Amino acid sequence: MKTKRTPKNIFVLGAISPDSIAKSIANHSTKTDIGGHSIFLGQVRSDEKPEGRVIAIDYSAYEEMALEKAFEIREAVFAKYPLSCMHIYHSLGEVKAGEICLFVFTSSKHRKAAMDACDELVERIKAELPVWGKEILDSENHVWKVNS
Amino acid sequence: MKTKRTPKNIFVLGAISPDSIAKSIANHSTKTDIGGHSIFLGQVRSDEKPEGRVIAIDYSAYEEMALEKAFEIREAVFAKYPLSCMHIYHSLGEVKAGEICLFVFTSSKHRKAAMDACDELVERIKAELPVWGKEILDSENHVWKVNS
Amino acid sequence: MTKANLSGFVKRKMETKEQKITVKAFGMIAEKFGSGQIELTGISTIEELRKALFDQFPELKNMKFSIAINKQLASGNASIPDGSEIALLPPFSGG
Amino acid sequence: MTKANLSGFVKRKMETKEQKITVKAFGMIAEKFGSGQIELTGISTIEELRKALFDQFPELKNMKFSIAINKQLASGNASIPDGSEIALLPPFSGG
Repeated sequence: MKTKRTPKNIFVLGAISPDSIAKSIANHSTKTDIGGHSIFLGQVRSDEKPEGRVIAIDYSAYEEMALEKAFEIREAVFAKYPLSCMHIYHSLGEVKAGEICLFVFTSSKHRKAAMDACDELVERIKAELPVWGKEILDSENHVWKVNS
Repeated sequence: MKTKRTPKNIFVLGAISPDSIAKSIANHSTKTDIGGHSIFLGQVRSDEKPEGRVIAIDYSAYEEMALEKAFEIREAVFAKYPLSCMHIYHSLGEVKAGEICLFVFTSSKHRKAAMDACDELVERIKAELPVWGKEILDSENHVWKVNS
Repeated sequence: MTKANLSGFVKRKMETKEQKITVKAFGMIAEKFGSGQIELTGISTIEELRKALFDQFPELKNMKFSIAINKQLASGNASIPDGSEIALLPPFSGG
Repeated sequence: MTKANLSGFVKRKMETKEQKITVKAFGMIAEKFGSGQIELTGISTIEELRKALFDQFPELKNMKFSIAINKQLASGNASIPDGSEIALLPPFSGG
């Protein structure tokens, strides 16, 4: 039985806390058809740039487009893999070095689908969501993040 | 600078709690060269078998051999991928349906290494660690788990 | 009046009306040109939009960006419907 | 006495001494045959071990299992050093 899914908010203000990740995991304990969860967490790195050391990233987004795109990606990945659940959270605003800025969470009966879906989601999120990271430096300059 | 690693215990008694996963994630916030974490969680499924419905799995292991093997796998995966951290936890004893029995956690500067290493660890853990799951059924029978 | 004539008439009428679009900027483009939005009239294709933008903001010529029309990435010389929301999108760097 | 003679003498002495090994069972094998450990003497290869086990526990013939010698999976007809810890390992099903 398929339920109609509608776009939902993926953005959270500031860093994603380990506690909220734990809550999200715990919420799945009633879904006893799940055999494997795959999680990806993006963490802000304190890279050394010629202009200074990164101490935080300030994220901004074209929110309406990002939510539409995220929904499109969700639907495509749900159609491709036999998943029980899928959750995507991305930070907006300032996230300090060492804090979590991206949380992608897939669950499936068997591990392979969860893992492959999670990998694909992360790649698509980085490539296709209109989100920008401004790297705040300890020199009080900033540089715009470039995804590899 | 490489530090000599020695075998460490991977076994925990009973289920792995979401809170302990959150603590493990939070412990990495001081490692600001990490850009991505990949996590796999195995969760006990409540499968329907001809003999009854699975309500828990009782895990046992040839512990000494499993720890040696886990160490061998760790070293091989550390040698293959540029990882910052790697953690493996597996339950022993009874884990109820819906609870977490396996927690594999890899961290790296860039996401790809963390993801690939995590996938490889999970496959190797399932195939190579001398661990056995006895599926406890609601009929008070049990069957021995078979990995696919 | 035949049906063909009527639709011809309507088409001519629309062409004479100046269409209005909204342009938003993001990321490093917003930083350079302000994060508010501007309104442009008389622009109905991506080519016309680029020309108008480069006239007004010459620095844009040296910046890499995609253009979205109503939240969909536009390719080539797509036409821009009246009332569209246009977005100037530097390379994404989320995650 | 030459060196060669000495080592030949030692070898003969060791062959006459009956070697002792410990056998542990796990998983469904432990369930069937007990999870304690048994000691076997006079066994120095995997083939000899299998024969001894099948004589004592005929049901084992119908079970799939690997054998570890001192925590290393043994293949083919490996020899078993004196004092070895042998483990009977049904297919792994961790995770």
